[in-house]
Amino acid sequence: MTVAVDTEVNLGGITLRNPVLTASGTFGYGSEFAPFFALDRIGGIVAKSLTLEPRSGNLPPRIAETPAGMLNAIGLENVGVDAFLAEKLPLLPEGLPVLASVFETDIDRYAEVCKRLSGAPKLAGLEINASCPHVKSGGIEFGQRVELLARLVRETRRASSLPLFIKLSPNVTDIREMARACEAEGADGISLINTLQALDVDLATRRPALRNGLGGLSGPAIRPVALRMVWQASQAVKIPVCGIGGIMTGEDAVKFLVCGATAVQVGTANYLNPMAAVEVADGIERYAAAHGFARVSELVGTLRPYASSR
Amino acid sequence: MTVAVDTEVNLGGITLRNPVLTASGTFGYGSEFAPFFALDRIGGIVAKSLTLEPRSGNLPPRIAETPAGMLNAIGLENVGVDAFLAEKLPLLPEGLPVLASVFETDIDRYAEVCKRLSGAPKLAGLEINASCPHVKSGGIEFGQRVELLARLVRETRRASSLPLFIKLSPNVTDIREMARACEAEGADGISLINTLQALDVDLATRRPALRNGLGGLSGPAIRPVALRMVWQASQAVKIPVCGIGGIMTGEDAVKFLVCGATAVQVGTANYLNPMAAVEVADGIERYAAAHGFARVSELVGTLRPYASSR
Amino acid sequence: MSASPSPPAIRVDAEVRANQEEGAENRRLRLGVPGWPGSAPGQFAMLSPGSRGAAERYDPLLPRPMAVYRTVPEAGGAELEILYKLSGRGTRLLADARPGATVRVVGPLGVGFPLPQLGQRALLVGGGTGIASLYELAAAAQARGPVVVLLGARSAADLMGRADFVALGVDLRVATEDGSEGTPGRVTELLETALAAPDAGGEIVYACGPTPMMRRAAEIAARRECRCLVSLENRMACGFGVCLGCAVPRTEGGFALVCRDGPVLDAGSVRWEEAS
Amino acid sequence: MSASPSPPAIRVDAEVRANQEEGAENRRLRLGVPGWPGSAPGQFAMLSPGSRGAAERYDPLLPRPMAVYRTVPEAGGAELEILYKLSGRGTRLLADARPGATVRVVGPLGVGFPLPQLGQRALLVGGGTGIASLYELAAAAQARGPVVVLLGARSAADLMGRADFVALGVDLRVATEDGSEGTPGRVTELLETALAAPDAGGEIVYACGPTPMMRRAAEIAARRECRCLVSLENRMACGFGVCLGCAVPRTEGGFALVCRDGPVLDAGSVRWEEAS
Ligand SMILES: Cc1cc2nc3c(=O)[nH]c(=O)nc-3n(C[C@H](O)[C@H](O)[C@H](O)COP(=O)(O)OP(=O)(O)OC[C@H]3O[C@@H](n4cnc5c(N)ncnc54)[C@H](O)[C@@H]3O)c2cc1C
Ligand SMILES: Cc1cc2nc3c(=O)[nH]c(=O)nc-3n(C[C@H](O)[C@H](O)[C@H](O)COP(=O)(O)OP(=O)(O)OC[C@H]3O[C@@H](n4cnc5c(N)ncnc54)[C@H](O)[C@@H]3O)c2cc1C
Ligand SMILES: Cc1cc2nc3c(=O)[nH]c(=O)nc-3n(C[C@H](O)[C@H](O)[C@H](O)COP(=O)(O)O)c2cc1C
Ligand SMILES: Cc1cc2nc3c(=O)[nH]c(=O)nc-3n(C[C@H](O)[C@H](O)[C@H](O)COP(=O)(O)O)c2cc1C
Ligand code: FES
Ligand code: FES
Repeated sequence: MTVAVDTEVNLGGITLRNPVLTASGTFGYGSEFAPFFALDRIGGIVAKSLTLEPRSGNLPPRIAETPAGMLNAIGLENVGVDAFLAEKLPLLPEGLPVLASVFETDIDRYAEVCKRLSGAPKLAGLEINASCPHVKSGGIEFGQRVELLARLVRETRRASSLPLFIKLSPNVTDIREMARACEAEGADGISLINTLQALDVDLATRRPALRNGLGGLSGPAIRPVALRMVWQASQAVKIPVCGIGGIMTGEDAVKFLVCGATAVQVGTANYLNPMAAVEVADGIERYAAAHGFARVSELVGTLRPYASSR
Repeated sequence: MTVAVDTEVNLGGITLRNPVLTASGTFGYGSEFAPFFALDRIGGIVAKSLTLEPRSGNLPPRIAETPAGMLNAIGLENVGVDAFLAEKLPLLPEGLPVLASVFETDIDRYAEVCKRLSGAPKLAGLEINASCPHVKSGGIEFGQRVELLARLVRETRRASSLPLFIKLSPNVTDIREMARACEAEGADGISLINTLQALDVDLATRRPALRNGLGGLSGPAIRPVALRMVWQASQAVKIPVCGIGGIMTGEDAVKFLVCGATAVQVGTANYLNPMAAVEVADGIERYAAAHGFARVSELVGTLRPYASSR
Repeated sequence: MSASPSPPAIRVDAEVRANQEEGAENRRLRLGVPGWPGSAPGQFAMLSPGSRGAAERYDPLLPRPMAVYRTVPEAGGAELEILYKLSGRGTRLLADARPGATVRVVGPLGVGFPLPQLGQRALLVGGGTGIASLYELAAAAQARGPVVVLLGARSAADLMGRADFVALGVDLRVATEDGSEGTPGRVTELLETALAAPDAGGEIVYACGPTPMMRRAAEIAARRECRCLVSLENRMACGFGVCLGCAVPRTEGGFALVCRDGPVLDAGSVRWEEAS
Repeated sequence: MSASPSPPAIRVDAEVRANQEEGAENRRLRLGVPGWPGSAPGQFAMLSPGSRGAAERYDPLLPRPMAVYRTVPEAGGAELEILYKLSGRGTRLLADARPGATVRVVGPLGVGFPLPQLGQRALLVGGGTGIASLYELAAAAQARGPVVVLLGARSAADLMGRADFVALGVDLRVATEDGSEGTPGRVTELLETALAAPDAGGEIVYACGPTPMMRRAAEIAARRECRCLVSLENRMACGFGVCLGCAVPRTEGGFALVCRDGPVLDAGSVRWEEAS
């Protein structure tokens, strides 16, 4: 039995026409996809992470393929916050929710980027990428130490009144603890997961597959880990969770909603299929219709654990 | 140029004819594979993890397929330490190194299982599965808290003079810290990785794909994460590392050796191909021969990071 | 009255000889399997749909259990017939395999059906893909006594292997849910009718199909005090007793492994409430 | 003298019309591509070898960049020809695709070759799979001036597209490392000879092939003060400028994106020491 479906969701104060955003670093600054589909067919865009100054990234090779996944170590390459505001943001259509993503190497610089972004007319919100190595802590990621993460959220919260989302690192013992710290410091939502830290070897040369050595694993391979973390985090906090990790189809996205995500982000799938985000949005709607849900938002958190679950 | 290759390796005092073991829980108690190949063609066997008493496991469904991986939540199902010694161990051929794997819910019971195993004539060593939830700590795994892990190693070390390997959980922020704790407490080696904690959803019922809810992710999907952890751990400690995670072919195994593993364990691959372990052993030898290594052990730790690696 | 002895399993690359459509979503796969040691009725094999082709691929990862529908011995091995239904990714990719392609086979696996006692009437109840487990049993049981085969499907087009059973010359009765062939309704109703006949008594019942169907068949047989054997279709990773993934809870406590202790189990030994 | 204008890219499921062997490990794929908007010489497309078949599969995950070898416009689209070599898993799985199968295509992508000035002699240097990037350039350059095509391979059997270049009527010279065809040695030696000829001067050089070959061609051209354009074959995930995976370091600092700023780049703009 098919019903008309209301796809709108509210993500921490931002109204999205459907729950599909694009993940930071996988959708450029958005306009690259304009040849493939009308951007307002998706819920919104999270742009490539920005630093205070423009930065160039790592030497190649920067990417490698793995079973049902890919590795990347792009480095901090981006146009910088000012060029983003001046040159990239204006290219995006009116009315499309755009979140700017921020990463930096110390907390003051994170806060400064947030401050500059807060004046922008078109921005719907900020996403703080906490997977960046904290230089002063010898390479540990901000998102890997709960005190560091709490301070990062506090200072970026203070720097901006835009809706604030914290994108967590999955390379932690307990994601719930990290989610709770974000909630306690006033974040409007959390996004997860970022890539899993990983490594591959080129057997012809016995060098790492990436020049950087370590890289981040993304794609369908990591989806079951992402679903676990989204489920754990959404049980631990009341603020909304945005689910990310290996989403290729509408069904994959529905799994995240069922596990408690209010919205999702499509990442690696955009590379293999520039229409992926639209197809995911359509697929969610189809699933909702086929299963008698009048509103997509009613799918959120509907996971029914078995009674005798241990 | 092809050379004759010496495949023997020394794993923490145990001599293996080649560096390929089978991973706990994926090779039964060994004799199940006798129809497929002569067991002494591989380096050794790690048997299914044992508890003090026989235990039956979780209700079905216990397994599910994921992209390039699988989820499992078998539960603690095993025949118990006494039946293993009386009925299973005698079925294995003389001269084949067999490691018994141990898991329990508190440290005293771990130690007791180790004690009972230590008398057995045929055992080459023990592997402590630290991925078991510590009941008193509310479900956190022994391998997820460094103090708990250190105590576990200390007590099992005291309980047995057999070569002692600790199998680490990958669900941690920093695997190096865990590896160092094992070394400090006198372990003879570490094995990693166990499965990544994960979840999948059955969209027909919106239930978890496994009755248990959470499960462990294994298979090629996790290999890049395993390689990263093996590389990090082998940099952090001097005791040997046994590499595990998604090994399907000889080339996959060589990647682990290159990253610093002294030996490897083949897990999920045994299910799809009961000849997998032998084929992996042959493949390692072929790679060594083709690349001019007279000894397989010379491949260990040969990863050459790029000079300009960040 | 125990199961026929099982030859040891082999692992081998089989060659696809044919992979034909048979009705809507049913397919018949014919494989040339070098070294196939033969199998007992009710045994199965693991088939890898994923790795087939010019390079290994690990999505999908796991092999699929499939009943040995029929085997024809030949020099150096056997031709294996598999009847399957397009249901998920695994079977759809299997259907992609063209003649000449390679499919990895591990088998024969499991413990098959105990045969009827001499002269005992056998009632075989098959639904959906479960029908594929029953053909060799029907052939073997015919040598021991009268055989009634009851087959069920949603509609005539979904029915597997019908013509083969007709050719065997067994007493064949069909039920379809939409009434497009045979009696309208469920196959378990045919079983009820057969066991209610005045000449009924002392039969042995074999059932393979969806879990609710087998459970119902077991209840009907129990009420008539007939022995009932079921062949379960659980999810499997290995097929030979090492992953413990296929466990089914037993009435007496603990679990049976469908791949090693089954797939054929005594219906009374299964704790049906928690069997999936 | 800038590159021809590039039509906007599309994403479309193309139908395999042929997928033939051409010499040892070379293959020629012909695709029917609905809506193909045409392309400029040197542009490429992303082809997904992995998802093809009855169900989506994510191993291998990423599409592969392939030069548009040749296009034949037709009603509602075009026939695309791709020349490729079996090197890894991606290309081997592509070779599995039979007529009737589907391959996902995203393209046309990238910035192609600037054409020679009117009357300017063009030297096209192709090695290995790089040859596939040069055919449409050769055809277009012929309309503007004399064209010399220098092709290199390990042996005659490895040489791609030879007959097509012969049919174009260009001045074709071949070098093979084993001497099985043309001059024994490397294709860059042919370039050196061509530029050392008494009538040489003012040429434009185009090179596509393995990185060391392009680097060497660039040096030779620079020594003769000829402009040299190279078409790079970096690893790519997206092909349209959003993953930043295909970056190549520039002499002036920072990176160019091979998929968006290239694949054709001025040889002098590439910091060759760190280009792979
Ligand atoms: C001993 C035995 C013999 C069998 N014989 C046959 C046979 O002869 N012919 C035949 O067609 N099939 C047979 N099956 C079933 C077959 O193995 C497949 O599991 C089934 O066809 C699913 O198809 P798939 O692989 O395409 O599904 P998948 O690719 O796994 O996907 C289909 C969907 O079904 C779900 N699923 C898969 N397997 C199961 C399961 N066992 N129980 C519940 N849900 C599941 C998945 O979660 C998925 O959502 C047999 C099974 C067993 C155990
Ligand atoms: C713009 C462009 C146009 C191209 N045009 C053609 C063409 O017309 N015909 C053609 O045959 N090829 C072409 N290529 C190369 C092609 O895309 C494949 O990368 C290459 O053939 C590798 O084959 P594969 O996918 O089978 O390798 P894989 O499946 O990736 O495996 C083969 C091995 O090669 C390695 N590898 C893969 N890609 C690269 C790379 N780019 N550099 C270094 N190592 C790599 C992998 O690590 C792996 O070990 C082009 C590339 C680019 C960027
Ligand atoms: C090439 C690449 C670049 C990425 N860059 C960023 C980035 O700049 N900021 C960020 O927060 N996440 C970045 N990510 C992570 C993705 O946004 C996403 O969290 C991750 O890839 C998991 O989702 P997926 O499996 O759908 O790709 C990047 C991922 C990839 C593959
Ligand atoms: C079904 C299943 C059961 C397992 N049981 C155990 C176990 O009893 N003890 C243990 O230490 N590891 C167990 N493991 C983990 C494996 O030994 C191995 O560490 C993990 O699967 C990763 O390797 P792989 O990707 O090669 O399978 C099990 C894994 C699977 C898939
Ligand atoms: S399928 Fe692995 S134990 Fe039965
Ligand atoms: S291939 Fe993705 S940016 Fe060039």
